[in-house]
Amino acid sequence: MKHYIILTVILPLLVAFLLPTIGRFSYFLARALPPIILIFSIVITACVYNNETAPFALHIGDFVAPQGIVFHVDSISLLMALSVQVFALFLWPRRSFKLQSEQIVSNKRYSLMLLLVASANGLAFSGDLFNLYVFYELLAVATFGLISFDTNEANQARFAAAFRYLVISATGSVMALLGIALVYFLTGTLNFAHLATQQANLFNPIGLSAFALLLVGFGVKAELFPVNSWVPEVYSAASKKLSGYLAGVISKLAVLVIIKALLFIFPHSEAAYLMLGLGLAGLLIGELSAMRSNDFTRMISWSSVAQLGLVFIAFSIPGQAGIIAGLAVLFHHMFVKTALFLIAEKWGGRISDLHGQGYLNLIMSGIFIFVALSLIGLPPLPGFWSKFLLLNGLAGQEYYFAIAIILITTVIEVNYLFRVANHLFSREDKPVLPINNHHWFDTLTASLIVVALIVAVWELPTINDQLIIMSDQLLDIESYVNRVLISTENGL
Amino acid sequence: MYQFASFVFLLGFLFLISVITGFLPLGEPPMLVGQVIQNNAASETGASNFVTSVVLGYRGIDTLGELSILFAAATAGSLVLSGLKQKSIESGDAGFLVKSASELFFPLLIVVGLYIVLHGHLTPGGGFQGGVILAAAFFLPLLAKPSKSINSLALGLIEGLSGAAFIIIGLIALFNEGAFLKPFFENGELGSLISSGTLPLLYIAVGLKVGAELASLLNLLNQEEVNDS
Amino acid sequence: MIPDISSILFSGAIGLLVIGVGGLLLSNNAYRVLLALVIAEAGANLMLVIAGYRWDAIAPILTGDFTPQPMVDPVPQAMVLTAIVIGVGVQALALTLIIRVKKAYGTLNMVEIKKRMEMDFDRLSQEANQPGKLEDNS
Amino acid sequence: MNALDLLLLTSLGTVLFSVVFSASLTGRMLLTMLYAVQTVILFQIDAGTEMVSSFGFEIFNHALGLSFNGLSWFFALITLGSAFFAAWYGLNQQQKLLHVGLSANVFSMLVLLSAGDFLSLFIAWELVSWSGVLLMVLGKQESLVATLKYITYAIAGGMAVFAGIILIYSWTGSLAFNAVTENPLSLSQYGTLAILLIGGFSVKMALLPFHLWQAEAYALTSGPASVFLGAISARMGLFAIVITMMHVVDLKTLDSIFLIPELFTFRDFLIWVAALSIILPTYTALRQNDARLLLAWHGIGQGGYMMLGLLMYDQMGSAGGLLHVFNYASCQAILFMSVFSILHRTGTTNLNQLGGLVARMPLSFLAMLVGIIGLAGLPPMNGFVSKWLVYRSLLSDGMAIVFLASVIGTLGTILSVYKLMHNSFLGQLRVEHEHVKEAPWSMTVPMMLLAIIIFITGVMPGISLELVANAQSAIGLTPVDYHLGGVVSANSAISGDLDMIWVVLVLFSGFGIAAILFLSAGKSRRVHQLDNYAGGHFLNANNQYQYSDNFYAGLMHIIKPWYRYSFKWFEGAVVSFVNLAAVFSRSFFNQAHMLIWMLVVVTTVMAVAII
Repeated sequence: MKHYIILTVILPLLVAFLLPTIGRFSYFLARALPPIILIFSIVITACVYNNETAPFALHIGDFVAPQGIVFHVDSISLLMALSVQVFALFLWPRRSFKLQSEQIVSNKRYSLMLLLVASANGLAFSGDLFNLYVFYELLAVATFGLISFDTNEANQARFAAAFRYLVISATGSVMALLGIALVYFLTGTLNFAHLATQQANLFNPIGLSAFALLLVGFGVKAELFPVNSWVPEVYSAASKKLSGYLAGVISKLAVLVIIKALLFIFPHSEAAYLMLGLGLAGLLIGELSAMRSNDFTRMISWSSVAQLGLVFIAFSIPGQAGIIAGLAVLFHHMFVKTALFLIAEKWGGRISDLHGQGYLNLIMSGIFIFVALSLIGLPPLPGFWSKFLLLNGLAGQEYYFAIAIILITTVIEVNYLFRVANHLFSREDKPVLPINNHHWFDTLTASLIVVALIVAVWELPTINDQLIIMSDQLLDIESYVNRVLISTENGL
Repeated sequence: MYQFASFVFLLGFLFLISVITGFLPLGEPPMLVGQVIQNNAASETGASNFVTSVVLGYRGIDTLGELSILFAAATAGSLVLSGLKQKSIESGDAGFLVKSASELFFPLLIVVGLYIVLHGHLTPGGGFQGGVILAAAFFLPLLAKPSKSINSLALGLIEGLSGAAFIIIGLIALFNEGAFLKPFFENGELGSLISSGTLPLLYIAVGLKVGAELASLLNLLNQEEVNDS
Repeated sequence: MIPDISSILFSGAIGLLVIGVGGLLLSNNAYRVLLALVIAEAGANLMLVIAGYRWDAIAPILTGDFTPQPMVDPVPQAMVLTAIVIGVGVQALALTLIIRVKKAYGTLNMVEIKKRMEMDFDRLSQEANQPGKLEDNS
Repeated sequence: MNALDLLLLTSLGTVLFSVVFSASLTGRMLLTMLYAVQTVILFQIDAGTEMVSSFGFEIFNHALGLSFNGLSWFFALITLGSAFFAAWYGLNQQQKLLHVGLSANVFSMLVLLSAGDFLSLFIAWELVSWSGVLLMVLGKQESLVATLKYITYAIAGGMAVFAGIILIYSWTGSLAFNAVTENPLSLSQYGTLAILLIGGFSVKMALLPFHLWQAEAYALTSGPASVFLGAISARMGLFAIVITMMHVVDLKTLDSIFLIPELFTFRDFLIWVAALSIILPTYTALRQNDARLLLAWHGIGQGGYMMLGLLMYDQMGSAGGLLHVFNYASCQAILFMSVFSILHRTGTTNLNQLGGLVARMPLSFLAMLVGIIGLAGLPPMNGFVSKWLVYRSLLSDGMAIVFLASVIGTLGTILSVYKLMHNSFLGQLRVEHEHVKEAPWSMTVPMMLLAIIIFITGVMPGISLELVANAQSAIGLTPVDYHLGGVVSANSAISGDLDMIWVVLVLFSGFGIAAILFLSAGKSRRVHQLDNYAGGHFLNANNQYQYSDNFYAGLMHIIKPWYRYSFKWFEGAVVSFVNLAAVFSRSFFNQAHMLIWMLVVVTTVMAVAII
């Protein structure tokens, strides 16, 4: 069973390769195959998750660890992969095309989506720095392609946005590559477990520089502060469901990569301070920009910048408190931001155009308000508990400055989110614009997210236990090293 | 102001990275992984070219990722350019020299490309390098006759099938040997053409894939260039 | 004074890197930005490949009678091979995007592109909720 | 399953009931009855002892519990009473959100009142803040704007409280109410907690720098909602401040934190904040021309008295402060009811467009008369008793200046309630209001009941003082020494007993003499209300002789230099600052070149690393 987890990466790749060819013969098959593959991967992941064998190390090609590439499968990576696949299934592009030329193009889009899912799964599992880089680049390229797809020819901005994103992302990759080179210079290895044994070599200015390079490199997708200027552009230009997927799920995988780098390459306070500072800057700049936004999509994109800043702040807290808080904020944001972008699917334009919509579409505006309340952190919704854990961790480290900024930006967040609510339920005597209702499947997905948030309130103790297990696994570097490096030598 | 700041930080970057590289142990790499590979690769993979054994054996999944990136780039590129209208082609053919050179070199390039692909596990070279040469071979006629274009259906077929072949070889290993991309077949005699298990097969797939991807990318840009004029 | 091999190698890598980054920062033309990116990537790749460099060693290929000799580290070479191909893919995609941007806006000036893009966003934002909107592309 | 559990469950059931059934009149009647049922259940709880609910849950290793004591009981009674009267008053209101909001407010307030530790206090606090929104958005567009302002202020306060609670947890390792008392902190830590907690809670209370949101938010919504919000909502802040003073920083500690060394302590600061909160909003109320806003601004001013009484923290002062919560709630409720019944019948509350309604709406007039006497703090209504206690305490503590300030505040109250009364019920009737009828029974009956309560508790303050005494003993003070007619001063050095029964007897004998004189003169003649003349001229109904625009012009001219909108200016400055910061942060995303920041970070880290 263990080895089959790799199918979650391989099968989407296989289908993606074949899909354009299949699509020429049968459009129906091309549309049906990807969801089937996704469901199949979900089943595999869920089985492995339930089998209690995790955490384990998977040596690809049975090559012994530091030489070969290792997939390290633990609860957090399984959960990440599961959310990647489940969210992909729910946010799957569903529009069907009549013209054959359009069908060919849309098949390519399915194929890119599958590549995105495969690379995201790879990012979740991989235990090798350069392998992560490869998957990260695959993710980036697939993203560029997906952004550029739009049947609305008036939307020419998508190319400019994709190009600007590509420049930032590729420059980030150069930086990350440089960081990898520095790490390799110092240690001669790229396997995380092996790096963890070599940490003495890395605890020097070069190691910190390498970490900084990796941080800005992998931080591009994670919407880290100085490399996040692509966020509002891309999310405005791309389809809203794709934006929701990128902001909600994909950015979290980049965060996971950075966390791995932090834990295995440079687990020292300097790196944590760097992440704290950049996270705070991202939080401030995101919330402040969102406050002045007149456009719904841009507003929630900036809010996502801010939330990712919050995630970085959380992970910068040393020790278990930080990991738990970070995971809590991360998973909460995953759900909330996806729901917000689903709402933006139809309401993505100017906020002032939304006046009175709330009376027409009570379900979606109710979902908006609920999700906004959770994002703000109204107790007892999950957002509050994630914020509570975060602030507790910060107070434990006496980062009072960070606490102050987080709380102040919460007030700003309330202001702009409820400005939208005011427009939705506006009582001005203006005609309400006849905006189409959301597709029933989007409404269903958003409602499911709301249900998930409510269930999370009831299941808080269970979630807390799971978070503790995950953080234990993440922090227990010694057994990680044993699993990756030693077990195979004995076992095989 | 912006340019001044850029210069200052560039200079700082230059200085600091020079200082950092000054500390680096050039010429005496730690060789933690490298040494082990040098000791074991010949017996474990049977390839005399250790780079090949790393590319296809130890780090095979990297190569798969890389193929996927090329595929993704080609797909994304065609998505980007898909909305443009195809104009009629006006520009004429290239001159006599280019035309005859392309006809002359086409078979040569094919042969060289295939040779490099097939000997990837023995000599410097391999699927990537050979694939590029193969792509160049198919691109030369395009240079000579811009009005022509490569059959994209066939390209797509090669793209898909060669990529799938790579994965399927890996999957066979998964189901037979229990690990994805684990080399199977006999390692054979070190240094001979038919040796080192599945690596040559993988390299053929890689070569075809790279060649097809690059050809389709060039094809894409070529069509565009023609339309642009 | 003859510079030793290490300073030549390093200054090559650093030079490419800094020239590339400088071009990224200072050039205002989208195509030049792309070229600068290529240069910077070359610098990073060179840096990676010299991470495995070893004095008095041969290429990591067994030849002749297969006797073990000091060889350079094969791992960075394999990785650079991968990284180069990745770079090629990204650059090709960037070229197609540049073509489309040029088609759309008629310019390659980065400042101009940004300006036009923001104008487009404003227009899209206004049109998004108006009646008669095109069918969504999800 | 004790009485407290039953109370909370019933309250939750009321919320569910209101969600399902509030559309029909019968449903709304049953809903009103449910508040009465809750009150009955409340009386099953012994106010003198602490009752712990069997509900409670554990989360992240914190046990959250709910419990009730005398203080909670006192506030719960006012909450349920206000809700009962508001629901009755709103029987004819079709808006479903009103009834859902009302029940949700009651439930969240009951949870807040029974909070057993800091975490549940904060959770309930946020719930109260957000359920307040449900009641505030019921008016026109302007109410939405006011609500946005409210929620921004409220969350700012809530976040300060959150910070305080997080600090308590990180300093003491516990979230129980006894965390701080068992692990004494340093003086600076006490100071931080005092600023965060008292500052945060006082936003709800609308103490001075944070008062700008309240009037619009409370006044511009629908009538029953205004009644409930005005009566009790802001007082949750007072409850939480009392909790803070009881469990975190007591007054003695506050008195030892010097803001100006040896001269001015934190407590002095709070006393002055309370005093200014009496004066400034009251005189702002005087300037209002909308009856609803006038009343709502008063609510802010009256909060100052309660705060002032509590800050005395002696037997009399705190009794006065707490009793004023009860008295003020009844007065404010009846006043809002009266004003909203005018709105219901005439469609306006603009004081410049009203007048002479006394003959048309006599019961509403009576209600307002009782209300303004109570609000102004004059005998024989209950407002007098509580204000008397506060004054008494201020004087015996030798705080003459603060006393003066509160008297100035009372003067402003009298002036402005007279303006309210004069411009709405007295004076010339406007033609368009000639056929106005009295408000429906569903509105007048609760008004009359409240008037009776105000009068009874005014004449016999012992009834309400019993509750206050329970609350006082619950927060660790010596309860006030009361009897049916008033209080007995514990400190015999200053004679200062109060017996309202005697006061009322004297007062009514005075009224009786006046009535005898009036009737014996016998010269009154009844004329039609529109039959007016002034200065020897007959006036027809279209000529306005009554001046209500620019009321108190002379006084306004005097106080205007003192009132320069400084708080509005401050609020505007904060908003401008945030906007400026927003523009700056937007400019980050507007760059054509974005890569330099990446280089800046990398270079800086390298430089720092190497150095």
